[in-house]
Amino acid sequence: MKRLITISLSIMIAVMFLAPCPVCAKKPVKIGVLVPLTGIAAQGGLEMKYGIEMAAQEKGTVLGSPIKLLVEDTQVKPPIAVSKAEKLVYKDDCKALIGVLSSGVGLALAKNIDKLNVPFLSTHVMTTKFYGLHPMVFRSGQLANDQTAVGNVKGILARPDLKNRTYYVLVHDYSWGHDAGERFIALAKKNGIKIYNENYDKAPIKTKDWSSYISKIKASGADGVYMAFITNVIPVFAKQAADFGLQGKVKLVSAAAPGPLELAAGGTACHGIFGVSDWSWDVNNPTSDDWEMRFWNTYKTIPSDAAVHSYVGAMNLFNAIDKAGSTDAKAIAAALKGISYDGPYGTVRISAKDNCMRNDAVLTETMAAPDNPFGAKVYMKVLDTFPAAELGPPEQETHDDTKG
Amino acid sequence: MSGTLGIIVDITLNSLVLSGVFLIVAIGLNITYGLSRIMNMGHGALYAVGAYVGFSLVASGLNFFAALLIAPLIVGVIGLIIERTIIAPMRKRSMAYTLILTYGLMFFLDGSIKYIWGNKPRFIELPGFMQGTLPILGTDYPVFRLMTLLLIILIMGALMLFLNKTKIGIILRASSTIPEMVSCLGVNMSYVHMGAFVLGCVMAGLAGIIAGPLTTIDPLMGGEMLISSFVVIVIGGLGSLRGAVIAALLVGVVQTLAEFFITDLAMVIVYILMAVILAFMPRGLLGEGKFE
Amino acid sequence: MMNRTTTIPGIRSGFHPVKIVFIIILLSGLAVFPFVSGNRFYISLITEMMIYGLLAMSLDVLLGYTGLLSFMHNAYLGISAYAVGLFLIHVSPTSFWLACLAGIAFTCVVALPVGWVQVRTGGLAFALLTLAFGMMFHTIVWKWYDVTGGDDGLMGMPNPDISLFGIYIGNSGDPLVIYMFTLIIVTFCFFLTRRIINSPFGAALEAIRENESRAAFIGINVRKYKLLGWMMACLLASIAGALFILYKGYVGPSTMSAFAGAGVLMMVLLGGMGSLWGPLAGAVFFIYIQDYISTMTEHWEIFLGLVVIFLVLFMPTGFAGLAGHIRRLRKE
Amino acid sequence: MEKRHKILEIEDMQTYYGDSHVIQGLSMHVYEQEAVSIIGRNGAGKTTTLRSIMGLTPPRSGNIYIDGRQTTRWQPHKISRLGVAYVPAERHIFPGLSVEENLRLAARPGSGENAWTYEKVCGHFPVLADRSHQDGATLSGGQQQTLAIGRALISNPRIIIMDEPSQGLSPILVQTITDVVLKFCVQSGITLLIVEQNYQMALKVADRHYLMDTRGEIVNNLTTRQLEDNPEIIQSHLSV
Amino acid sequence: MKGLLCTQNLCCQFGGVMATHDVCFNVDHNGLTSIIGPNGAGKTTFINIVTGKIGASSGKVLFKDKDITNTPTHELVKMGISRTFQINSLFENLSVFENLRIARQAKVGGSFRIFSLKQKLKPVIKDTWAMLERLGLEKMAALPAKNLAYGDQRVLEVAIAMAGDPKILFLDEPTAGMSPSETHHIADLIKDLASDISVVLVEHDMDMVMRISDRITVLQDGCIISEGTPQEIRNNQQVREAYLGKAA
Repeated sequence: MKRLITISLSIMIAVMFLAPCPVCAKKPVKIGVLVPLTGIAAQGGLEMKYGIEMAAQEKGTVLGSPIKLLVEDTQVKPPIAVSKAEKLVYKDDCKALIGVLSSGVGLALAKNIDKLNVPFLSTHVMTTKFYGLHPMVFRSGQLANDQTAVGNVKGILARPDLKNRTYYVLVHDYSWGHDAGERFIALAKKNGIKIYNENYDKAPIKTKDWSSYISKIKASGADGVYMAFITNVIPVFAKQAADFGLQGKVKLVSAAAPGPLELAAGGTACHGIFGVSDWSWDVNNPTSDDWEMRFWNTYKTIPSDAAVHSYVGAMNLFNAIDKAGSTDAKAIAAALKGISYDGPYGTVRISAKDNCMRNDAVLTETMAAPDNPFGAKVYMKVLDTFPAAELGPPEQETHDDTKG
Repeated sequence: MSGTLGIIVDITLNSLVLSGVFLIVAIGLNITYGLSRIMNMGHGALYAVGAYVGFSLVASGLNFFAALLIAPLIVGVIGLIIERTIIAPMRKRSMAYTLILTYGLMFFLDGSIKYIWGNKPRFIELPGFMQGTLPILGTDYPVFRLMTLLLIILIMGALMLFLNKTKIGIILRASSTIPEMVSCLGVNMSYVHMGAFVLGCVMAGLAGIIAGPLTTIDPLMGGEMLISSFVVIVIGGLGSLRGAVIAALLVGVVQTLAEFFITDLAMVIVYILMAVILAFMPRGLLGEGKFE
Repeated sequence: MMNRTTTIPGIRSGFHPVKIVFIIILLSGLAVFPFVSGNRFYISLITEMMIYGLLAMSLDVLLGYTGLLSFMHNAYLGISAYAVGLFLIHVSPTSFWLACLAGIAFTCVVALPVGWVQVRTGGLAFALLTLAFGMMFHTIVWKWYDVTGGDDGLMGMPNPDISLFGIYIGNSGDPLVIYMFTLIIVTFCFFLTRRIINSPFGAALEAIRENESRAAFIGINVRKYKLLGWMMACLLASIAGALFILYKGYVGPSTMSAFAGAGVLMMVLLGGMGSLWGPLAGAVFFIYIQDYISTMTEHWEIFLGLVVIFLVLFMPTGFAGLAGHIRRLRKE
Repeated sequence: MEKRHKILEIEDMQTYYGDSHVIQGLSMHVYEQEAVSIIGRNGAGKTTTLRSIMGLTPPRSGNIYIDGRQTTRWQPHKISRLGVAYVPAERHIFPGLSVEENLRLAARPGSGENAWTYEKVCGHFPVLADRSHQDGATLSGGQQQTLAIGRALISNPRIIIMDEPSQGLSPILVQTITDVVLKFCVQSGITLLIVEQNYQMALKVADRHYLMDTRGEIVNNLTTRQLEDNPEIIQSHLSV
Repeated sequence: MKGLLCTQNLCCQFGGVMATHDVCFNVDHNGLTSIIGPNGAGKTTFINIVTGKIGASSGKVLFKDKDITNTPTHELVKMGISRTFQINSLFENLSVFENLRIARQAKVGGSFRIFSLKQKLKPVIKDTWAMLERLGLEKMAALPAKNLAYGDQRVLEVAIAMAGDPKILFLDEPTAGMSPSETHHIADLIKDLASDISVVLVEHDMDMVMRISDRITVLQDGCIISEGTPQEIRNNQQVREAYLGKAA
C-alpha cells in the first residue's frame, strides 16, 4: 500500500515535470481539434481530423505564425469532451476549438463556452439547437437537420420512384436521431408524403442485429424507409435489409450521408440509398476535382464529405483569425460572422445572424462506381443540386437561448 | 408484405438466431468460470478478435468454411498465450485480481483491434449459395441465417458430445465438481484450467465468426456482447451450462419481442427481467456451478 | 490503569503528529494552489480528482469496510447529479443548499429499496445485482428523454449563488469557487467518514467485513448493517454527485455507464482498500494517467490495458486487503 | 520380519491446517504388498495423514518417500501417477457423471492378466454394472463406497490409501466391503493403507496396525496377532 | 422439569440423509455437558441448528421455555446463546483487543452511535480489559489476531463467545490442533466457565471429556444413543460399540 502510493506519486511527479513545455522561436497559433477517435463514430472522427489537418497544412500560417493543431479524442462522451476542451484551452492555450461530431458533445461544449472563452466551430453537429445558440458557437460543416429534411423531402418529391411510397421512419435513439426523424415527418406530411409510423421507431445505438426492425418493416408493408443512423451503421442496416431480400423493393432514404469507406465495406448491398449531402466526389467542378486528388495523395483514402466539410469549416476559421487580426476570442467570433469560403462545394457562408452556415447541397444515390483513382466500388451519384436558398432556413436574429 | 404467420415465423427465427449467438458466447464464458473460477472480462474482446480474424481470412481469399475452422483456432492460440503468460500466474490469488487483470486485457485487445483493423465496419463475404432468401411459411428468410441456426445447433451438439462422450469432456465435467479428487486420479489440474480457458476462447472466436456475417464487425462489438453474455450467465446461474441455454433463449426471445413490439424500452425490459430474476433467485435460474 | 480505559491498542485516538503536519501542508497547498498557479486546467483537473476521490472513498466504505463489491457505484453519483440539476432547473434556480439536499435525499430514496434487495443475496450475487440495477438506471436516464435530456445530458442548469448563513461565498459557475467549495466539502467528508469508520458503528461494519458469519454469532444483525453501510456509501456518492454537476454544469448518461463504474472500482483497487487515503490517491493517479495517456495517442486503450495488466502482475500491493473479501465471495 | 521393500515411508511429518498443528511429527512405513491400518479416535489426524501422503495437504516439514522417491511436496496428480489411489471418506463420487463415467475417468491401463479393466470391475461388482448409467451421486452409501473402491482399482494402482471405508455404513455393508477389500485388494497384491475407527474391520483387513493418538502421534505399531492378543491396548486407545 | 435449553424431536435433512434425527436434548442452567460420537454422527449439525446457522426440518428448540426454532443467529446471541467454531473464526486482521471489544460492544450496545468514537464507549473498554486480564491475553492486546500463536487463537475464539455474556455456550472442538499443555490450559478455562453458565462441549479428546464433563450425550448417525455421567457412559456397551465399531 505505502509502496504503491510512493511509486504512483513519484511517477506522477516525474510525468508532471517531463510534460512537454517547448519554447518555440515563433509561437504558433494553437487550435484545439475535438473529434471522436474511439467509440462508435471513430471512423467519421478520423476523416474529420484529416480534413482539418489538410486545411491547416494548406493554409500554412495565420497572423504570420504557424498553425498548430492539438487533437483530442472526445470518445463521443460529453463530460470527457468538456474535460478535454478545458485542457486544450487552459493548459495548452488553444485560441479556438473546432470539430465535434455528435450533437450531445456539441451542446455540452456550448454550455461551457462562456467559461472556456474561446470561439467554437463545429464541423459536423447537425442539431437545430445550434442556430443562434451562443455568440461564440458556430457551425460550418454538415447540413443541419432542418436543411437535410428539406433536401430529402424535395428529393423524394422530385423522383417518381420515391414519391408515391409509404415511409417507415427508423432512427437511432439519441437526440440527433429524434430531431432528424421529427423534422422529416413534419415536413413530409406537409408535402403529402405518406408516413407509416408517425411515432417513429427509436433503435438503441448499440443495436447490431437489425432483424427485429427489418421484420417489422416487412410486416408493416411500407415500401420506403427513412433512416437516421450514425453513418457507419447505414451500410450495416442496408446489408441486413438486403439479406432479408428488401433491396430494391424497399427504398432507403438516409438523413445522414454514409462515408465512402463504410459504403465500400457494405459492397453491393449498399446500392440504392438516397440522401442529401454537402458534397460527394461525384461533384464535378475543378475545385472539387483538385481537392479530391490532393486529399487522396495525402491520405490514400477515399475523400468523404466528413473530410471536405471539416476542411471548409477549418478554412473558414483560419481565414476568420486572419481577418480578426488577433487571437482575441471576441475578435475571432466577430470575424466568423458572415465569413464565407469558396470550396469544393461552392460558397459556404456562415450566417452573421444565427452563426450557422448556408451552402448548396446535392441529392445522391449510392450505386456501383465508375472507374476512379480512389479504387472505390460504390459511390454517391449526384442526382440533383439544391441551392442554399432553397434549403433555408431563413436567417433571423435569435436570442441567446442556452436554456433550450 | 407478409402475413401474420410470416411475422410469427420471422420473430421466432430472429429470436433463435439471437439466442444462439448469445449462447455460444455465454457458454464459453461459463466453461471458463465453471472450471477455473475465472470471470474473463476480455471474453467479449476475444469474440471481436474472432470476427476480425475471420474477416481477414475470408478477405484474403480463404473459403468461408475453412475460415470458420481456422479463426477459432487462432483465437484459441491467443487464449493459450494469454493463459500461460498472465492468467496462470494469477490463479492462486483471489478472484478480484483476475477480474481486474482481464479488464485490462479487454482494453488492450480492444485497442489492438483498432490499431490493426481500424475503426470502419467490416463485413464477411459469404459464399454465393448462402446469399439470398428462402421462402418458408409465408415469409422470405435469409438462407445464411437459417444456416447459422443450423451451425449453432451443430456446435452445441458437438460440444455436448465432447463433454459427454470423450475422456477429456468427462474430466472437465468432473473437474467442475470435485477438482481435488480429479487431481487424485492423476490429472494435472493446471492443464485442465488451461484447457478450460482455451476452450472458452475458442468458443468466443467461433461466436465471433458466426456473428460476423449476421451483423457487422466493428471494434465495439466485443464490449456490448460482454454485457449481454453477463446478463445471460447471471440469469442462468454462474457456471451452469444448462442455465446458460435457458437464459440465452429467454433473453433472446424477450429482447426480440421487446424490440418488435415496444421498441423503445427493449433493453430496459431485459435489465428488469434480470433484476427481478436475481431478486427472487439470487443464484440464477438453475443455481451456480451446475456444469452440465 | 485509568488511562487504559480510553485507549485501544493499535488504534490511535488522534492523528500521528507527522500525519497532522502532512495533512496541514497538503490542505494549505491545495488551498493556495489556484492563487499561485492560475492554470485553470489544473484547477479543474484537481476538482475532478477530488470529486472522483470522494466517490472512490464512498465505494471504499462499501468495499473496504463492509466487504461488498459494487460494479456501478457511479450510478448513484449520476442519480444525485440529475436530481440536483432537475431541482435547480424546474423547482428553484437559486436555492443552492435545498437543491443539494434534494439530490442527496432523492438518491437515498432510490438506493434504499435497491439496497434492500441486494443485501438479501450473497457476495457475488450482490456484485452482479449492482451491475443489473446500475445498467437499469443508465438505460432509464438514456431513454427518459423528456426529463433527462437523453444522451444530450441535462443541459441549461442555472448556476446558483452559494451562501452560508447569509454570507455570500461565490457563484457556483466560477471554477475557483467550485474548487474551493469542493475542497472544503471533500475534506469535511473525509474527516466525517474517518470519524464514522472509527465509531462503534464503523467497528460493526469492520467486523462484518472481516468475518461475516462470526459477526452474526456475536449478535450483529448483518443484513441491517450491510444495508446501513450501503446507504452510507450511497449518501457519500450523492454528495459527490452534487459536486459533480455544480462543477461540470452538466451531466449525461455516460457518467453512469458500466465502464465509468469499472473506472471507479479501479481507483479503489489501485489505491488499496480499507484505508480512506487509498481511494483518494487512487483517484488522483487514475484520472491523471487516463488524461495523460489519452493525450499522447489515439491508441490510448492499448496503453491503459498494459498499465492495468502491469499493475496487477507486478505491483499488486495496492490491492491489499481484498483477499479476505474475495475469500468470502468464494466460500459462498 | 524379512527385509522387504518399503513402498511408503514417512519421516517426522509435520502438517498444519492454517495455523492448526494437526500432525506433530509422524513416522511410519508400509512394505510392498502389505495391508496396514491406522487406528485412532476421530480427531487424531488420520485423514490429514492420508491427505499429506496424497499431496492434498502438503506437510510443512518432514519427508515422504513413495517407492523410494521423495514426494514430499509433489502435486497430487504426480503422486497418483506413481500408482497411488485414494479413496476418501466422503468417497467423492462425481455428481453429474454416470457410474460408468466415474470409472472410465479413472481407468489407467495395467499390465499382466490381473490388470483391472472396466469389464473386470463390473464383473466383480455386479451392482456397478447394473447401475452403469445412473448418476453416481444418486447411489446409496454402500454402492458409492463400492464405486469409490472400483474407481481406485481401475487405475491399476500399486497402493490404495483408503479413508474410513466403513463410515456411515450398516454392519452388513461393512461386512461386504470388508470382504471386497480383503478379496480383491490384498490378495491381488495391491498394497493397502487403511484408516479406520472401526478396529474390528481394520483387524480383518490389515496385517499390521499403527495406533494413533491425538495430533498424529503414533503410540504403537502392532501386528494383528499382537492386537488380538492384547485387547486392552485397543480399549485404552479407542474406547471412551 | 425443563432445563435452560431443550430440543424436542429435532430433525434436519440434507438431501435425503437425516443428519439429525429426533434429537431430544436437555441442558441445565450451569454445568458442563459434552456431546461425543464418531465421525459423521451429526454433532456439529446439531450445534448449527440450535445456534441458528442452519434451519431445522422439523422439531423445536426451546430456550427458557420459549420457542426459538429457526430464529436468526444475531437474536439468539442477544438472548444468550453463544458458540465457538471447530476452525478458528476470528476477525483476523483486527487486534486482539478489537476482537473482544466489538463482541462486547455488540452485547452492551452502542453500535448505532455513528458520530462518537468507539474509544468513548467506556463500559465496553473496561469490560474488554477485564476479560483480557482474566484470560492472560493483555500483553498481546495490540497484535492482529492472525499473528497470535494457535493456542492463543483458540483461547480468543472462546473469549469472543464469552464476551456476549452467554447463558449457554457451545464449544465445537476447542482443543483441535493444540499441543497437550495448551489443551490443559483450555480445559481448565472451560471447567471454570461451567461453574457460572451452561457449557455444551463437542470434543474428541476423551481424557479431557471424561475428566471435566458433568454429563455426556452420545450421538450416532444423528440419534442420541446414550446419556449419562462420565462413569455411566464409560460402562455403556452401546457406546463402546459405536466407538469401536460393531461386530461385523
